[in-house]
Amino acid sequence: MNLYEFEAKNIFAQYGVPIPPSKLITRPQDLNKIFFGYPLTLKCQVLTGGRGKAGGIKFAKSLAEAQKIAPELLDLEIKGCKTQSLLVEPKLNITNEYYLSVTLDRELGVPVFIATSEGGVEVEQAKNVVKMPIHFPYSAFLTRTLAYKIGLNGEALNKFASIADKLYQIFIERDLDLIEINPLVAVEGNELLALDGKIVVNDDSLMRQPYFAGWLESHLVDLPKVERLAKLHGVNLVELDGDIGILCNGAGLTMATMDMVAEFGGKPANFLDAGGGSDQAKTLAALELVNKNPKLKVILLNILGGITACDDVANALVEFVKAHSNVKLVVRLRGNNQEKAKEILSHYNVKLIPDLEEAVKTAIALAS
Amino acid sequence: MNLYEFEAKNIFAQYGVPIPPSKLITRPQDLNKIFFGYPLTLKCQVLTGGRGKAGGIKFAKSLAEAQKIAPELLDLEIKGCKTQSLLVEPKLNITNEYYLSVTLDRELGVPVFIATSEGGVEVEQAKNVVKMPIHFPYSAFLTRTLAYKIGLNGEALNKFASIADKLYQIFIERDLDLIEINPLVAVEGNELLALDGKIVVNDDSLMRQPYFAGWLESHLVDLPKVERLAKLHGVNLVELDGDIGILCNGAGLTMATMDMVAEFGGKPANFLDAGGGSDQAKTLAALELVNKNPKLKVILLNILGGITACDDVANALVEFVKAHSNVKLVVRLRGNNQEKAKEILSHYNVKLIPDLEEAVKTAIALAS
Amino acid sequence: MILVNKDTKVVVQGITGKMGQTHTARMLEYGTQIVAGVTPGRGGQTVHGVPVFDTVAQAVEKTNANCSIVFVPPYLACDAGFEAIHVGVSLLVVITEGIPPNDTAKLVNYANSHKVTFMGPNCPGVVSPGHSLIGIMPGSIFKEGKVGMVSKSGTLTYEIALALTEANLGQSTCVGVGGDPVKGIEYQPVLNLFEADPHTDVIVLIGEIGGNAEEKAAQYIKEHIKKPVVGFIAGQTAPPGKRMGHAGAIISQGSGTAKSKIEAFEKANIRVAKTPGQVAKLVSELIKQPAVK
Amino acid sequence: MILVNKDTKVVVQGITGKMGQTHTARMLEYGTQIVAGVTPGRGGQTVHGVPVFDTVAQAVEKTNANCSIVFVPPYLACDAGFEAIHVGVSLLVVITEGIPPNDTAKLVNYANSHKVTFMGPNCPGVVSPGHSLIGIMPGSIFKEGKVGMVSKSGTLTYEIALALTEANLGQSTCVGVGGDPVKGIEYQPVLNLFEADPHTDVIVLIGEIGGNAEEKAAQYIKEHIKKPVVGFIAGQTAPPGKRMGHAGAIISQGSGTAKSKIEAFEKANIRVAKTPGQVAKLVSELIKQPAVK
Repeated sequence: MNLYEFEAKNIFAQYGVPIPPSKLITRPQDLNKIFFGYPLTLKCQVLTGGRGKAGGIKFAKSLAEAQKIAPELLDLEIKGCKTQSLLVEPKLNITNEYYLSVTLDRELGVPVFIATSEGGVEVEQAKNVVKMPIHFPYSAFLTRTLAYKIGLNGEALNKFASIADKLYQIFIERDLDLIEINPLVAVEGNELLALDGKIVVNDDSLMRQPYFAGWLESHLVDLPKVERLAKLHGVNLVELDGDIGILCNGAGLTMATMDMVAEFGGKPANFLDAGGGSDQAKTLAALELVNKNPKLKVILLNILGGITACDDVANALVEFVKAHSNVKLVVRLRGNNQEKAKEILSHYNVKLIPDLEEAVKTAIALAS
Repeated sequence: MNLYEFEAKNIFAQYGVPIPPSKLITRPQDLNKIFFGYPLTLKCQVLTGGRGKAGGIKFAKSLAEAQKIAPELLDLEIKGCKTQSLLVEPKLNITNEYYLSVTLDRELGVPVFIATSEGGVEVEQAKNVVKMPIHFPYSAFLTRTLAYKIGLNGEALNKFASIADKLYQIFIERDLDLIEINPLVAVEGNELLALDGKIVVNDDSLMRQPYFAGWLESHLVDLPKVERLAKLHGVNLVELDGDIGILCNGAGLTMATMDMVAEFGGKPANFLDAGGGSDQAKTLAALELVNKNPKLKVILLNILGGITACDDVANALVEFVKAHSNVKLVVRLRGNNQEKAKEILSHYNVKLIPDLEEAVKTAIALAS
Repeated sequence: MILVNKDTKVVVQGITGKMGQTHTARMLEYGTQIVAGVTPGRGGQTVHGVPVFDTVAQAVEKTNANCSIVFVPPYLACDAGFEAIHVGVSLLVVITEGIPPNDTAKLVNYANSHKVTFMGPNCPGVVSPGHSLIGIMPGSIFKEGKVGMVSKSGTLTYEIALALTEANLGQSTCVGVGGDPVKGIEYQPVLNLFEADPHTDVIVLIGEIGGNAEEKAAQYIKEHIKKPVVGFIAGQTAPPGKRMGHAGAIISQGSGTAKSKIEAFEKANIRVAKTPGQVAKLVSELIKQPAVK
Repeated sequence: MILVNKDTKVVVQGITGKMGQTHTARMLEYGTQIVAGVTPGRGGQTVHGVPVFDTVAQAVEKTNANCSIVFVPPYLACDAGFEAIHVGVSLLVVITEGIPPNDTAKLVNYANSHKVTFMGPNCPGVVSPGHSLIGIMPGSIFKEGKVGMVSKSGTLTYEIALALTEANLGQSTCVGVGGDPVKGIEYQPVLNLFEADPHTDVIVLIGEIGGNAEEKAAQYIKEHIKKPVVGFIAGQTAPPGKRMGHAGAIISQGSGTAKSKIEAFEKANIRVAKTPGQVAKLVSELIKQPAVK
């Protein structure tokens, strides 16, 4: 779950990571109640990167100018994400910019600090990036070594290290995938401030993080509506451009089925992994989700039951067929209880094709 | 720092350790506002053990009886500790009693769980006590093994384990020396509740525990007044029965000096370890503390300067002598800057005896 | 045959849950030695005749179990794993999906420091067909034989194993390492075991988009594995930046693509199948040849 | 001579603080090789001519320091110790008093897992008279010689060392293990080092009330130490239940008394001195005899 900049900064503040003064507004007239002085920075609150390049950050020299800019920004849509609100901050006199983040490194299997003294750009494009694995048990000295390695000294070293230490605490305590400050800026007077903030909360951890309880639905705004619905149903759906709806269990088999559709000349309408152990209700919900796609011509259902019981799937299919008799279905159903499933479906007009390649080819034929 | 039962239970509640409903009262008329039903338990809130044996826990069958008992309990002094307030709870129907604590084991160098299925008695007198070291990294399964080892099974095992897990979290997060539930009781319906609670906060950790900020002074009520004053001054003072005031630097040397006084027939009035690196102000404060003892006949000051600078001590002595010209002083002062100290004291009537044995004997002679 | 055999004695953690009960029955039916179950507070019960204990320590003490399979819910799985490792099992298989990655990282660290083989999480387990099945794989699709399989994906493993079985190509052992980004055992140690296993003639390596484990495995195969390897990569049509089911299956910032993995396989002389069905064909070609590379 | 000698190269953590500066000057004056100091944010400065670095890693890289002495405040000391251990010093001496015991427990665990000798906390350090002093002991009271000393108490060590020196009995090495209840190095490893040290003829063991380290040391001496040992225990007149200065010096529930320790010493044929001054007399008797027991 991605957080908005202002939400990330609220968490920064709770942990003592210095942030600039700021105010969140949703209407231009709220600008009258901001007394930071001018120039001001106005920033679109959107759940996507590349906001600056897309014109989502503007400066205003006066209230009049701010009131002119604010409505434009509030209307701005960036990469399909609507602006929800604006974060207004004084424009700072920046003397230096840094990048700092903590994320879990999948290759090393441990969290890592990533830092560079070139902030404000995409870290992938920066040189002299320092990546420092955080082995267990953690101790704060690591953050000072990090600060030293990106070339800091004096009070800046201690301030940077202290911020890095706090980011790590947040990362662990809040179960994050990523916490990032880009840029972390040094301003006149040598203070360090998090000018922008990004937090990605680990989706699997949401249920044990009471702080984020109820946040998920309002933070899926960047997803297409059907993917959002799927996420709330606990199934993995990715929308694609084609016309053959794909519903499988297991990520690998779903991808492989998708790949086969393409290999034999068809176009997948979606990736839908109903997950292992899908019961009747979940399978039905998944069928309904696939069916929402207006381009859909046929649904290819490929279930190889490991945890999943084929009879549960068959029952879901029966319900679906009763409600949508016009939808073309190609079904391949094997594994646990496959005979029961066959029995159940024998009373309905659902064609079972046990061979995957044949099933894929049949679906393509039905779609064209 | 010892906490009162009600304070320990407040912390239990914050961490989800089940406690009985309770109300703290300081005046008998507050009983009118308690609606738990009768019988009630009334418990003196004192910072000492052995409360039950001393008559500090009473039961009342009615409001009238409670109102008769409350004033008596509020006047009760147990082992020199005045009752501060009463904790009032419903009297529970107890089906079983357990003991459970977490403390740091100095021999093993790690925290340990201590538990037994004989609660309510002093754990030192119980049989079948299970002591389980908590090695790093901790994981909660240990608490289930603990519960199993004291003979629990079924839901009781899980409930006990969950409480043990929470005690460990409190122990670590609050920097405790001891957290203890005695007794932990099973009641009708098989719930487990902490019927009594004891928490000792580690004194060296108080400054990093904002929760306890400002608590220290009000929690030293069980100490003699001079020891309390000493603790607030950061010096280690223990009052004794004799007439020779002892002021040294370093715990070992102070104890050895005390032992020598006894060995040669004198009686120490106190143990005062001014600590390493005592400066002039701290040494003067220490002298004033020793001088508060009404039985005092002579002060034996024995400083062997390691961190402590002898000239700082000498300057403190000068100030003290100016204010208390009648106090007999025997001074042994060696180590860093001892020549400077000699020089400073040469202008005053302070006798320096470089040999420890001679100094001790001189002090004894002056006291008799 | 690697990792598990007829002598492997298994304790099922979370045996009284729905998943635990179901798969205990299936594993017993397969012939796996399920000697104990653990559910705290349920000690003294039985599940399909298997005695249930309150702690793994008891279970191991009473039954000499040397392997644990974990079905407990995501937020309790890390602790369950710690318990099994602490008590001294030599193989830990974690089926549970949705464990927070910080927990997995802790568990990996703990398993490594205790020299325990930790498989998973979010994996289908391991089967040595005809001998022992420790996991949630449907036993009927496997057949004893000479093909060693290692895979990130459960259902794709079943698909390919089924194709092999139908082509009369049995399997020595099939290992599902799981699809999480942070995990216990990865391809390399399994490859080493297959290389040393006299019952394995051909290795099938099944990968998917995300991370660079396949690239690293390919490099390792090139340098250290003499037995022939057939590879398959799922996700050639996956769009970038989208998580494809598995937490680890995501192409981020251009890395972790199927293309990169297939190229790495080809450079390492690994035969790459285009469809699951083709894996069986390639294996059958290789198994007829003498096993040189 | 054990643990430290003329070749020991020391980095002072917290060198720019009051304690750090004062004792750096004294150690330099004594002839100790103080090669570097560390205070984060003060890199590039010097203290009494010693270069200051921001991190221990830098200090060790530039100066090959192999020992660290820690003067940083109590709540930062654990992290400072971790830093030194992580970087790979072989001896860590923590002078700081008032470190929370949970922090010390963590540090002990980390030092053990890295095979680092950790002395302290709340200790006076170690001196090999005439060679190297790493700590806060007043150098002038020591003299090179044949007596090895190990003690929980700083000032009591000075008192006894002074008596020895005045009796013309020099010391090989004096080790202050510190008075905290949880600590790094305890008596036993120091006794082993003295036993093996050709420069040590007699061992002086100074204990105090609290815990059972002296009883354990006595048992160990009885079984493994051939060199003669003189013991002293402080706190014979201490009342029970009161913390006597040191966090560890407390008689609780009847255990940790001076009586118990003295009896253990006597059982192990350790000569027990009644006053600090008597230690010198006993040592002088033993040192004249051939060193058999």
